[in-house]
Amino acid sequence: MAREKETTLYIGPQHPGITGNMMVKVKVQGDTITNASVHVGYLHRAFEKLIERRNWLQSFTILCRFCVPEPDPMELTYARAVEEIEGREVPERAKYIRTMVMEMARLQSFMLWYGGQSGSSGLYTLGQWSVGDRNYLLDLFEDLTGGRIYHMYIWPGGVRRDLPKGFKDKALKTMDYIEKRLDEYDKLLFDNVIFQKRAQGVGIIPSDKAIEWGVVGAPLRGCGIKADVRIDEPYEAYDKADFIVPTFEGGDIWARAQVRRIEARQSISIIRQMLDKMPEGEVYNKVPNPMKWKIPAGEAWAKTESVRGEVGFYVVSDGSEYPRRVHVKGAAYTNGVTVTEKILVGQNIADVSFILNSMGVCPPEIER
Amino acid sequence: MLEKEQKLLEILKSAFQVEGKVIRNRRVEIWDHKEMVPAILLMVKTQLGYKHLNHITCIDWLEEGKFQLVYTVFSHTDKLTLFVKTKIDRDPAIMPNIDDIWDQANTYERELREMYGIEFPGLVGDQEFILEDWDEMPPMRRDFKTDVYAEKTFFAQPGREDAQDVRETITKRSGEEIPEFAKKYSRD
Amino acid sequence: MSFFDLKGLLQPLGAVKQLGKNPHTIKFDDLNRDAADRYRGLHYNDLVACIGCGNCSTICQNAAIDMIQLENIEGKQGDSGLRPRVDNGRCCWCALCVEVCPTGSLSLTKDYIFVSEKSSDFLWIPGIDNPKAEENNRLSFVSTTSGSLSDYVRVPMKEMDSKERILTFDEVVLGYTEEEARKEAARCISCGLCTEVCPDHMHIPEYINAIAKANDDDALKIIYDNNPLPEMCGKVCTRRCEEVCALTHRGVENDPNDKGAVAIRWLKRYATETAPTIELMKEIINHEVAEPNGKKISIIGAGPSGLTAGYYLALKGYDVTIYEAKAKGGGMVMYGIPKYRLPESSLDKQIGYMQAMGVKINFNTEVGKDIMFDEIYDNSDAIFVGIGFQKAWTLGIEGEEAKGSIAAVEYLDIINRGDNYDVGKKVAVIGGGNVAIDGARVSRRYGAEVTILYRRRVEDMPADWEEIEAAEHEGVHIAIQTIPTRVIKDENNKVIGIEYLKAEMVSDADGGRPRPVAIEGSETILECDTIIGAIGQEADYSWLPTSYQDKIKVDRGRMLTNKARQTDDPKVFAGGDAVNRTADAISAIADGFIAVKSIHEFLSK
Amino acid sequence: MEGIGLKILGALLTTIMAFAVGMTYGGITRKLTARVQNRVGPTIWQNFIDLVKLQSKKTNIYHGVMGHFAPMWIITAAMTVLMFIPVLHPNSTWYSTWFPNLTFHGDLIFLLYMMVFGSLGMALGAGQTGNPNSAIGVTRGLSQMVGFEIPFVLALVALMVQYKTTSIQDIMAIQDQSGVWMMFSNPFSFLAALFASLGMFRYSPFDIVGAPAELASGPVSEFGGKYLGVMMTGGSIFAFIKLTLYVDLFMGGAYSIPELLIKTFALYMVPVFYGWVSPRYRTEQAIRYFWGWPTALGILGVIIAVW
Amino acid sequence: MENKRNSQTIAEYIKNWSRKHSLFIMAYGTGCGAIEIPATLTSRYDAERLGIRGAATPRQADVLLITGYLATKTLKRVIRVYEQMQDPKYVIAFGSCTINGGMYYDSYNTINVLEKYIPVDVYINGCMPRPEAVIAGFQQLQDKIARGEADNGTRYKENLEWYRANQHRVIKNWRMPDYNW
Repeated sequence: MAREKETTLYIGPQHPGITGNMMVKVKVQGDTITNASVHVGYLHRAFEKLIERRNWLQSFTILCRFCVPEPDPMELTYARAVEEIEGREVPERAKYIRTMVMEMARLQSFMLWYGGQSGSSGLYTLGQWSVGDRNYLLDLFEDLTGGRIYHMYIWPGGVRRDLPKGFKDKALKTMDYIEKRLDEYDKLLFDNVIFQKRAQGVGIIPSDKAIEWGVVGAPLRGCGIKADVRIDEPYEAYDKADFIVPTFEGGDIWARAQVRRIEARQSISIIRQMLDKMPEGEVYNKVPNPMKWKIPAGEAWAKTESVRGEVGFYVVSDGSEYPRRVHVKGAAYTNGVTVTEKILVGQNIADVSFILNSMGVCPPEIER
Repeated sequence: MLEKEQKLLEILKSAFQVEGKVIRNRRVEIWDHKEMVPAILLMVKTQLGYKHLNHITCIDWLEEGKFQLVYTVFSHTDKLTLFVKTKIDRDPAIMPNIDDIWDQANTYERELREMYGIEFPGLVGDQEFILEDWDEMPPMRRDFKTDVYAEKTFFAQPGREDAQDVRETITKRSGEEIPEFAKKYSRD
Repeated sequence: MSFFDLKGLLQPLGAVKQLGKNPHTIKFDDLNRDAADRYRGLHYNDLVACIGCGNCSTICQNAAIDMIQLENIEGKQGDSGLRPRVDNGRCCWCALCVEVCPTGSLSLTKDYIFVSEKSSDFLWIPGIDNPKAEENNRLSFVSTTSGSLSDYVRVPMKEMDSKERILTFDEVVLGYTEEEARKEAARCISCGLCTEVCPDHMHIPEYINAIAKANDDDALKIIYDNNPLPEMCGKVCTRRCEEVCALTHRGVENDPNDKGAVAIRWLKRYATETAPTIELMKEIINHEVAEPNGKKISIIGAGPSGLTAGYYLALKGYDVTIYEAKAKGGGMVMYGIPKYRLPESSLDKQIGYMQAMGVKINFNTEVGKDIMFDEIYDNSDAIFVGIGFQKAWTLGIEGEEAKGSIAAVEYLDIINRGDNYDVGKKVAVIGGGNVAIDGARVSRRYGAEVTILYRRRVEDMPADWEEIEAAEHEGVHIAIQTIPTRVIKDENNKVIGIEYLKAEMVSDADGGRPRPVAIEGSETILECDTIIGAIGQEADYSWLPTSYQDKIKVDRGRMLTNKARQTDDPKVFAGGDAVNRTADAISAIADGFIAVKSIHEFLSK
Repeated sequence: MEGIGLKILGALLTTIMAFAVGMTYGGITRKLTARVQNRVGPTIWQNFIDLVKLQSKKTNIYHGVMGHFAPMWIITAAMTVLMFIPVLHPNSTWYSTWFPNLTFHGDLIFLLYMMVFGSLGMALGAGQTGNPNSAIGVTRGLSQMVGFEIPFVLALVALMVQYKTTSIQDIMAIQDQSGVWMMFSNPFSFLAALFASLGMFRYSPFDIVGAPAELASGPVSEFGGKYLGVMMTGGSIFAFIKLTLYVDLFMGGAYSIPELLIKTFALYMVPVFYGWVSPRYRTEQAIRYFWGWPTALGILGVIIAVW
Repeated sequence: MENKRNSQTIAEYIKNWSRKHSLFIMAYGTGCGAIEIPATLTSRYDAERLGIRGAATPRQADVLLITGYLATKTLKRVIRVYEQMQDPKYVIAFGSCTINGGMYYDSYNTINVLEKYIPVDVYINGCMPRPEAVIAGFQQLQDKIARGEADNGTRYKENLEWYRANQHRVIKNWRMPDYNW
């Protein structure tokens, strides 16, 4: 009826379907999107500016706030960049703990993703389950780090505290429970014919363009390209872990969801391996008095695989107590802005939120 | 050891007469003039397989009056990261536009334009990317003082005026007089 | 896409079986369950253990912690009297404040629910607002010594090997290298608690920070702001500052002596060593000398206090003349401290620098003998007396006048003049102060076997623990809890031994430190050739004509002054050992510095 | 038939009951949903509390005349339709005393139109607010209606053909006489209608009208406070109407209120069950769904009925 | 409970009771604290027991959650959302950032003291507040509503000029409609 008329729709910033505080402005003809532009900046806190006023250690507390659903990769990437410039060694045990924390962070983020992906399609039951079960993982984090969401646990030189007593048992028990639950999630989501219909063939990233567009993480693996920082440039104890990096063809939401489904199980497996193989020893190579801790001049680029893709930190030191520049390239930056803008064109408006969730858009990471 | 890295450096050196070095395994950096950067990037993208543009970073060397730009590109085949670095004048800051090579460079450059005031001739897109109605100097420039601005613009919760400085309390008690030139070494 | 997928329709219905399961929800009553054992909740502060160093306030990147004055908490030495208050409207619960707390008084608790309708409620004084947190076992994220970010272990000072050093009078301590100094300086948390204890109130955090920032010139400049003999202090200062250092509160593992204070003395020494020549010193310190103002000031004694007064007065444009009885300046520092601790060249350099800056020193001019006090008094606008203690106390035991029994001051004086003194094979040193240790270590360098007799325990010895340790390394034997009773001499009136009683420590009823009480019948005889008594010194006032004595009063060996170091005669100022009770070089320097101010004030009127 | 007073009282009672049952079913659904989602959930009276709250809100938005009018329209439509529905079986004593209302005057075709009436009011009101989400929501609602009306109408056609009447009373009476409920005599039509009911109740996967993640809350985006309260009331009554209609048409009606409650609740649980485990369809998928199996079943039902 | 009732009329008491037990929260995650909202609303903590549920649009919402810092760009939207909400409306402020700026006190793009821009009913401290604390905050709000003291919407209208002046200090370009509530 109104095929010719183009309406402009603002999805967000106040909208139940948006992932975080951002806005997608879409032009719609009928139900089909003809143009999409992602507007960010609603969460801009100027981290990179604030770090100019915070010294090397103080920065680590603020950096984890870059991405709320998954703060740990930020801590680790920063720590690794600083360690690279300074040449600081990290104790072996700390590496294992870091790897474990990283996978725990990924796992809890996957649980959140389950909630987001199903919730944006109207399947609220799964969201209630997975976000509720995620609390058991957060309890583990709480035992280990003392914080539920912002752990501030991994810092340059190692980790803050060793594992608490009884952690291993509790962690293994939680892993068993979550593994069991993941099967139930799969029955509800992946076996669901409606979900399959919604997800297949929607939000396609062409696999020949994916790299050029700057796609990273699960969306890239959903295009059949095997790229994962954990195997490309193994860091911490990943080279000692046995895991697979799944790839799926298709580049649609379904492929991305499948990638995540398998990766969530891989995370559990890596956590178990790390708990099993963890050597004894120190966990922290002490830094000097933080107020007078200087890093020799230099530049380093460190990257880490988060759930949303690779997180990179470009850290520059001018030899003083304060970082000269900490530039963060979050995974969501390209995934969530240019790539999303491109793949939204031609889609149904009903799928906007669905696609955003499958791309793992995390606005605080984009605008910092 | 470092063969791939050396080889890449050789190719680039012979093609563009750039300075550069292998930082460590999987990391190579080269330096060149700003005019050459698009050509280098185009060449590494089309001929060497460096198809993934990670990001563009700007570092403000206020003391030198220069901006340092770092283009980080990654090859999924070699698993190698190449940094193309250049220094440009701070004022006026103009840098060739590369969003015809990579589309996503458009957002990176828009951010740099907004945050550092670097102009990219031919760059399309909204002037505003992250900020809204910003009328001060580009905020990421080092001479912009965020704390001063925040104090000026936002309010602070009252009730904290009775805070005292430890060093001051002690000097008051002991009668010590810290000379002016030494105060910059006092704890802030 | 199959048109009819039965499995896809039915499989999800399995979710309905959750209806029969118990909800996962936490009951309302359990919502206030305990957080994890290391949860980072609200702050708690042990107000007694806290020293108000403010390190928490400094590390806080959110400027959340204020240091405030609380009722009932008074500042004292080593405690600023301030306590932290957390603005929960800023705090991010990173617990960095806990990690850097040097005393470990600050911790985070398991309590985290803090809800209010008023935004002004969120100022939180840890320890006042939750006084029972520790009793109720609510502490969760606590600071540990090993995990703390404060660095409790000092950079060890390199010394000459103990076997080598007893063969020579070369300096034992080798000094920090640049790297070591930077590292050690970085440990300082810049609280400044030390400055209050320092008699001279040197700007310790500032110069240490300057060293940490690799700005040695500024460090030297800051040091010279109120101490003209820093090189001497850097080598031999009694460094009370290090006793109150914020980092001493937790000690160092496996070392009862080393409390882990920042090596303030060694850092000062490092800073002064960066200017090895007088020219360089002049260039770096760059003190301006004011135009001569024509006023004349005389100073009696070129000891630390006299030199300090002389230097700063000269800078202010006064015509300063120092009268020194001996051939070299430095006083007790020159003649009472062995050269392996303070090389002569070092003192020469410092005094040479002062002379170069316009201080006139008349050596070998003893007041009362070579020049009369009257003359000085009449020719000067102001006089500063810094005569120090030269006369040693006697031991007060039978037979001490025997040959071979000598006071330590006298003994060191002989040695430092460059003369020799035959100590024989075995030496007994009586006393536990630095002078006693000096006497013992010097005797070791003459090849003697040395025993120190001290009344109390080793930990009670007033000497520096580093000195005691060094002496032990050099093979000095310390006989503790011994009370000498009698010198045993042979027919030639020559010492052959000393008799002492063993003592036991009796705790003091009034709560003071334990007293040694002799055990009856425990007489022991120690064979020795020389007895060196080092139990204290006093001043000699024979130079002071009686006509001045009603104005320049002396009470129990000390000159009486007001706070401005002014005697009852407004023209006469005094300082150093002869005035203050602490009897160390830094107090003397402080006296000199105070006198400068009061003389300047007095003469500017 | 003892005077107008009793009639009015009866009408009022019907309305109150419809409202109370609709609301309580909503509350029970919330509770059960919570249990499926592994949680405790609110009390079953939560919807009533919400309603009182909504009525206690100050509401002074002005979105034009239709903005004010729409909720009233909806509730009017709801009450009107209710009057034409035989709540209980005409043969039951309760019915003749309290619930005859206007049922003798309504037939199926009339009802079919009247039921759309409410949605129309909503559409007009939502259109007036100027909120694009509302507009899209209305479009979707109409599209979906086009979808589920086809199997529904087919089922009704089968019904009418089978019983050769358009009067609800007659249909109920015939079922009663034959002793076989429509749902057994023509299961295909019943299934078609049941599938259509999934769309009517707008639980997942057919909650595309107010899909929160897509359209905020769709047509009601701009309605808050009292308006929302009134709409909620209207919605509850409509739910009751649909359920009762289904019971009347396919399950032979109810002789007593407990029977009515059991039957309606059983029917109500079908979309709820399906909603727990289903993501949402896209609009065109939903229409395709309704035009697929349900329509085929409906046609089959008609064929059987004709045959 | 009785005391609270005595000062109110029965009608007021019933109104407040229903308001207290039915809180529709505005689904607007303005800052990082939003990450704990799903946790609070889902199975483990289940805030729906308290009558709390999400509302998709401001017209239907009672409670606006300011979950942490507000960037100036967001503040503009928040003010708009707040003004669209119907009385009585409540604001719960999460985390340190809303009280005195929190971590971002020196950032050029985040406001420091929320109550200068919109009135706040309850503050929940924490960075970020745990679900337990969030529920405690809601209980405090319920308490306040039951007392009949939660009437900040009116206060906002009465002091609109003061709030506007503060808002204009931050929002340089005011391109918003004025509401007639």
